Amino acid sequence: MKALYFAWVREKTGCSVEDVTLPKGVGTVAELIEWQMGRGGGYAEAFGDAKSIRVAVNQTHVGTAHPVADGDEVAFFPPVTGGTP
Amino acid sequence: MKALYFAWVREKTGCSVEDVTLPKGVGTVAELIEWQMGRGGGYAEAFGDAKSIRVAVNQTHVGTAHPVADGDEVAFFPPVTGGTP
Amino acid sequence: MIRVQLEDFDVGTELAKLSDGNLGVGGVCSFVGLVRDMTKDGKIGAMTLEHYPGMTEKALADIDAEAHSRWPLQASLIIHRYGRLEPGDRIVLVAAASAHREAAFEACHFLIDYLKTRAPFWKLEQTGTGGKWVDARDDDDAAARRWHSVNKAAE
Amino acid sequence: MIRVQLEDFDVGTELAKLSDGNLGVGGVCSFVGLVRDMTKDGKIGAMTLEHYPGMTEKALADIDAEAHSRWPLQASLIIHRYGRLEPGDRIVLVAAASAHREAAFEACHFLIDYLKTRAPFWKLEQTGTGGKWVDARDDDDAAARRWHSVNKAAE
Repeated sequence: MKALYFAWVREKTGCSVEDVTLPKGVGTVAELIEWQMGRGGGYAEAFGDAKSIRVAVNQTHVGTAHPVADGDEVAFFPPVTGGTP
Repeated sequence: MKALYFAWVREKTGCSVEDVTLPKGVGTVAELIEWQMGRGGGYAEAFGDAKSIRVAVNQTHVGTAHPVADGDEVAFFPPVTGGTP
Repeated sequence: MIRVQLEDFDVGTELAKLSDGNLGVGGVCSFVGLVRDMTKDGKIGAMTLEHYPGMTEKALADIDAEAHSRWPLQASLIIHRYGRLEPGDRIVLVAAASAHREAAFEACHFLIDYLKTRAPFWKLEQTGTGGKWVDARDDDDAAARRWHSVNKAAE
Repeated sequence: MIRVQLEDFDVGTELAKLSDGNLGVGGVCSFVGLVRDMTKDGKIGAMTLEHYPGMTEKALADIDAEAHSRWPLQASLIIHRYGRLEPGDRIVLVAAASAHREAAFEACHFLIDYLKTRAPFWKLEQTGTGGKWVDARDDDDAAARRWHSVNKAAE
């Protein structure tokens, strides 16, 4: 699985892109976030406030119940703030 | 009083601008329209359907009860159709 | 700012002027009206826009002032052409600049709706069978009326 | 049409393209978003817009397609910049062209509201005390949600 991080999630994890082998028992977005928190350090900090994290699987916004699998591109980021006032 | 005519009102009366001496007893827009109808010919035709005529006194839209006086600029025209679809 | 003119206008230049030197502008909403080649009565070749010089400028200035009294605008613009126009030609440009987009959208929409029922312009369409004065549309009156109950937009 | 780019864009040229060669277009509504020098947290010097290449294009294309499915549009446009921007710079241009003005206004408004909650862009503001990631606004969510109940505009 390919993991991408943007904005302050990227800054806290210190990583833009990485290859992640899905651990056993991780089959949904919620389980993946929980696993990220368990990695400690910047990851624990980035994923500590899970309500502020948005997730896209294969470039589509998804909810926390969405499945994840090897081969997916999973992106983690804050709520978007494009556009203009 | 200066009378101005626009669009199909102008075409029917055959006149763009004319000086009109207000006849005795004509003190409102409604009375002026009635007098215009009585002039016959193109005027009778233009003012025959009084509901389709809009009036501006001194360049401001007014209703038929509005007073008119010598020295006024009174314009007669159809409902406006500027702008765009 | 209001302008009534024969000539075409440059939309990019006009819109840029609305925010030039004003770093408080967050958004500019604009509407450009164009001559279509087809109306409900069929194909048209060209049209001529007659107007009432003097009253036109007064009516547009009043509409513009009304928009500023209702919404927190940094700038606004109405440009309306008159004379002979062909399909594809620009007729009118209205625009509103504000700190926030809601005010810009509402004010711009208001400008064009009010203009259509208040500004003294009349369209003569050249059809295959001669000229025809365009009738006013009831839904334009309805569009303008809806703003009577709108007081002031939330920012 | 959608575009994601570093460079500025020419609003007049882009809007003209929406109706060029299409004489059925009666109106083009557009919105230009600009960088302000002031936010609720104070004065800013510049900002950097980060985005998610690939997903951004996909999200904008989806929003654009949704607008076409809801309103009778002849053409539409979304251009969004990324990278470093200064106060007064253009950030985004959205536009919708239709035979009638109501559809153009509603679709244009929809495009910017949806873009703000769906397109993966993030703003980092440079303030006097360093960089600060801009928080999403609740009222942007509310603005996007209001379109959920809008089915299809009257022409």
